[in-house]
Amino acid sequence: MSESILKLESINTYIDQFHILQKVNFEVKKGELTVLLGRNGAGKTTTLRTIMGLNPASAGTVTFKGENITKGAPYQIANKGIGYVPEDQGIFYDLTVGENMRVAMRHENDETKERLDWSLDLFPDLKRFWKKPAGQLSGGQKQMLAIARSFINETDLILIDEPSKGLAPVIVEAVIDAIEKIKDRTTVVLVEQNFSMAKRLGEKYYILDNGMTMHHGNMKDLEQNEELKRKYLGIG
Amino acid sequence: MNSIIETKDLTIAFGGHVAVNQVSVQLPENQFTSVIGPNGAGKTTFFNLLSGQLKPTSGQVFYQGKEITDWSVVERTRAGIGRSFQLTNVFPNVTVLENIRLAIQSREKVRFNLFRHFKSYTAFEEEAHELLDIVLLDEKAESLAIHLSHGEKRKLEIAMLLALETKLLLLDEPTAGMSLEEVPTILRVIENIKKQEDRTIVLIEHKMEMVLDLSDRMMVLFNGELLAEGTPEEIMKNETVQEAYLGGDPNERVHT
Amino acid sequence: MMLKRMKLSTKVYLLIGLALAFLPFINDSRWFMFLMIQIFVFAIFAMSYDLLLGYTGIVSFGHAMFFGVGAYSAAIVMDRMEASFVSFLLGTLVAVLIGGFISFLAGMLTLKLKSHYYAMLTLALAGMFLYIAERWRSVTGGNDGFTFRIPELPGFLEEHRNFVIYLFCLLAMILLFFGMKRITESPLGRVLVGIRENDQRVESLGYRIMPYKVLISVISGMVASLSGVLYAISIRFVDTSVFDIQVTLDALMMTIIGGVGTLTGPIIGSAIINFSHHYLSDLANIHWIFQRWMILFGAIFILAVIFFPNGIVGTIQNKLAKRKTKKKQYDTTEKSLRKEGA
Amino acid sequence: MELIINLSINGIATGMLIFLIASGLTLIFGLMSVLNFAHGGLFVWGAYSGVFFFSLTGSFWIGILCAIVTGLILGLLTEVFIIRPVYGNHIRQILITLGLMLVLSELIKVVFGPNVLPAPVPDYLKGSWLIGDITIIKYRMFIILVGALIFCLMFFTLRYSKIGLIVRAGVMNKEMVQALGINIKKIFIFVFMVGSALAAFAGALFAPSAGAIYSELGMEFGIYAFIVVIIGGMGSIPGSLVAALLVGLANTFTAYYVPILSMVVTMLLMLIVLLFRPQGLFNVSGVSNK
Repeated sequence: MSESILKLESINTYIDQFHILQKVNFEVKKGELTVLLGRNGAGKTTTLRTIMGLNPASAGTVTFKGENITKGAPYQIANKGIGYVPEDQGIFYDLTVGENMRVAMRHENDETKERLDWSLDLFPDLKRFWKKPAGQLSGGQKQMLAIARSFINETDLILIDEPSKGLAPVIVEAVIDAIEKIKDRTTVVLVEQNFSMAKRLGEKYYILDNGMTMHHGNMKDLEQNEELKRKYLGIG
Repeated sequence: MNSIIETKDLTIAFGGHVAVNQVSVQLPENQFTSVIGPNGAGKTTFFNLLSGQLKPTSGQVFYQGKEITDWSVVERTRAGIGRSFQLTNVFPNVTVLENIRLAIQSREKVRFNLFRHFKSYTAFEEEAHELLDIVLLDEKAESLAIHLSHGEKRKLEIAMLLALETKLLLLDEPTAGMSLEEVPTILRVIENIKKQEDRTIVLIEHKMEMVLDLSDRMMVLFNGELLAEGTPEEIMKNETVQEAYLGGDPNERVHT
Repeated sequence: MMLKRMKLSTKVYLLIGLALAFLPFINDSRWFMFLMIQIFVFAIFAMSYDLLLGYTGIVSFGHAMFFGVGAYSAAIVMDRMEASFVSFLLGTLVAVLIGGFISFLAGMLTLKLKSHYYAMLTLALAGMFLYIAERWRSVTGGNDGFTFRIPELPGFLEEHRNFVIYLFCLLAMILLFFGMKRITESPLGRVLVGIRENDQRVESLGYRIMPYKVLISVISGMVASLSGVLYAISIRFVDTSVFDIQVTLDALMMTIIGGVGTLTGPIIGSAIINFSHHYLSDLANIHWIFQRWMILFGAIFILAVIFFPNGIVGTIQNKLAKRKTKKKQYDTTEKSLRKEGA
Repeated sequence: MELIINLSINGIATGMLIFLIASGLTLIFGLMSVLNFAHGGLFVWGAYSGVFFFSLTGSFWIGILCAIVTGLILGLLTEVFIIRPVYGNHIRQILITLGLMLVLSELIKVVFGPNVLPAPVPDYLKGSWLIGDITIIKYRMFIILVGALIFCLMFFTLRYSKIGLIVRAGVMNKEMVQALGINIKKIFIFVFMVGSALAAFAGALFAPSAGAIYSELGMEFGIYAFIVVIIGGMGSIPGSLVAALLVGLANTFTAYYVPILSMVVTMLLMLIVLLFRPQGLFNVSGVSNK
């Protein structure tokens, strides 16, 4: 059994007066790629935002590397080593690709440079368009920039929200390849609606429905379980 | 069949990003057309170009044969183009009833009267209540709109659009973010509008079953371009669409 | 009967108006009458401000210019002509026309832009009027200002001139209050509230925004000019201080402290501010800090914007609304009550 | 010809002073979308503390330094207590900062007394050079130089430095900047403090050129700064510079040729711009006016 890197215990989150997360339990083991599944509005994005401190939990605890980060400010949480790729990618449109990366760099030292080189090898497009305003990139390139940016600093965990959303299948393939490489370096949590992608990448899964954790286990078991898939994911 | 709205090479770019690219399409009168496409394909931007929220970089828009490219939102609304918004867009600090009453007041062209009391137009209020009944929102009539849930705001959006009684109704994802129990209400409302005479509906929607069920025609946008247009059968058979939008094996896609 | 058809609130307002009319019989000291007249005049001025800020969401920082234009036009016309009833009417007419014209101009130029443009343009315009008033000495008397005579009243009334002016200003306030209240409750007034809440949506319902904004700013400018006329008449003197930014600030504070979007709020605000002006200046003999009472006001104003944005009347209305909600079982809310209660 | 050159130099100097005031306003509006009507108040506080510490220590530079410190402190207090509750709401910002303006200009009278305060030029900047018939007043030259320097500093910092990048990114997407590990609150305080310090700095430089200062200056020059920001295009620093120079030159020339128009000409400039180019000369697309 590998050690737990992130743990959410009976997390409750409200947005305005709406009770979005209701006692969500969620655990990520170091080095494993965990996929969060569920319908639209099930609370997947909110779970990631709660981890990042963007929608702080009103009850429950979030533990990261043994440390309680429930009440941390987003920037503190990020500095503890969590990278985040939001649903809308959070690209700074008017800045160039290079400037987008520079904003994210906490230090400009050899290690960062190594990480940067590594990700530029992974996404050669970013190198090509280094001086281009990020707003002019294609959807897939934006996604790549967002992912590369999220682990430019020393990062132990990356949260990626629906990377395949709105991308053409060919590009989705490229994103899958990239995430596969990234997961060798860090632990990844993926929110994904595209089940074929989730299936290919995921080792563990969690299913959310109506803001509650309904099920979790090994991805391989879920593939066989037609009933679960039909009930919570609407496929089969 | 006459087309109610027509676009010619409609294009809009934001900075370097081309959101809608050379879209030429004719939407037939009194038909139900759905616009589908992945997020970021330019569907809402396309709507904004039709309803006048945005002006195209190039290309033209025609409504009932007349060019309306330079018309303002107000002129288009008055001519009969109504729309609902994806991000709910109501009057927050007034009552739900008042939201709709304002729409009816506009339709009845009571615009600059500043001597009569607004309550003396009792018919407006009655009609507003009726519309709220239709979308199952009447019990909230006296609440401030800001206090509605997301789904309720969506219903209010639709009731406001109904109140305008426009020929053309542009519905931008009317059921997004609604709880599952609320969706059938909206579906029923949309089906009812469809039955009415002289109503053309254009719908942006992600729920495929819903789209296939309701639509007479479909258009697929992808990366700002019109990928295909035709009857639902034609679209489902279209290979380009299959590949680009539905992404391989349709059984493996999570329908939400 | 008329009385039966009247709403409870209307009856209450009329009753208070009537009570105010009899107030001078209790206290007819000069300064008290003067203070009350000031309250009425500034209440009118602040209500005209509330039409913009509270009902349409337009911030004007140059409201003083309408006040000043009103005061100067009336004063100049009456000074140049014989002090007669005709010159008074003419002065008022000129004041209202100029006030309306300026607000039309400012509105056409900036109301299609975001709120701060109008605020800045009016601030700058008001600065320009102050400058002109200071420099154009042949007409305005510069910084020293000038006194003028107002028409004499027939016989018996002339002996109680202050009382007549008191009643006249009170009557003006009551009439203008009901007039503006009707505007805010008219179909047009409801569109204004729509513009305040979400101007883009108003457009997609088929209302053009600009005519509404311009119209209400013209109405507001005209009413503000009227209050300037009344002000000039009540003190029979005019100087450049009528254009001072302080005048605008007073209207702003009265509206915010009393309650934006209520019309009754500005009246209460006017009473509070005028009373405090009076008593705090008196206290200056005790300690010099009271000469700088504007600091205190500024601080209260800032706190009000942060913690008390609905003002006195708005907060009371919210409280009443909440109580009513409990009765009604479903969540009726704050400002919805406005249209019934107020 | 000499007259025109003289007038032009005066105009540019005036314009540079206005630019210095407006630059802080532009910075705060352009980057944080905050409308600070108390900006003139910070300006006048800078003027007073500059003059006060100059006369106290005898050093002009210590005066300037103290003015900047005053600006930083007032900026910090303003951001934390006044602006923070009203981020994102323009109407409340306008109202609350106008209230602050009132408090700041009245407090001047409490701290420094209600009378006009003489403001001398330091000895080494007194006097002028004579080149042919052209008189170049040293202090005006000094202001032009400082203005140009500040412009370059601001322009390049925003464009190329990391902090500039972060600030620009923060304006586009505040949440994402935080999720990248940056404390945006700190950054915003910093920007606000710099903007306020610029206003105070402008005040300290302005005082000697005017010769005397009084508390109402804040309102007067606050209006100028706003007009310049409107003409230049809200949030554009090059726009502010161009607009400020335009206003400065127009003012100087009309003051010489048609004195009665000198106040009105600034207004006219603004009206013309609003009429034909309401978004200003150099509008920054990100923070447009509609």
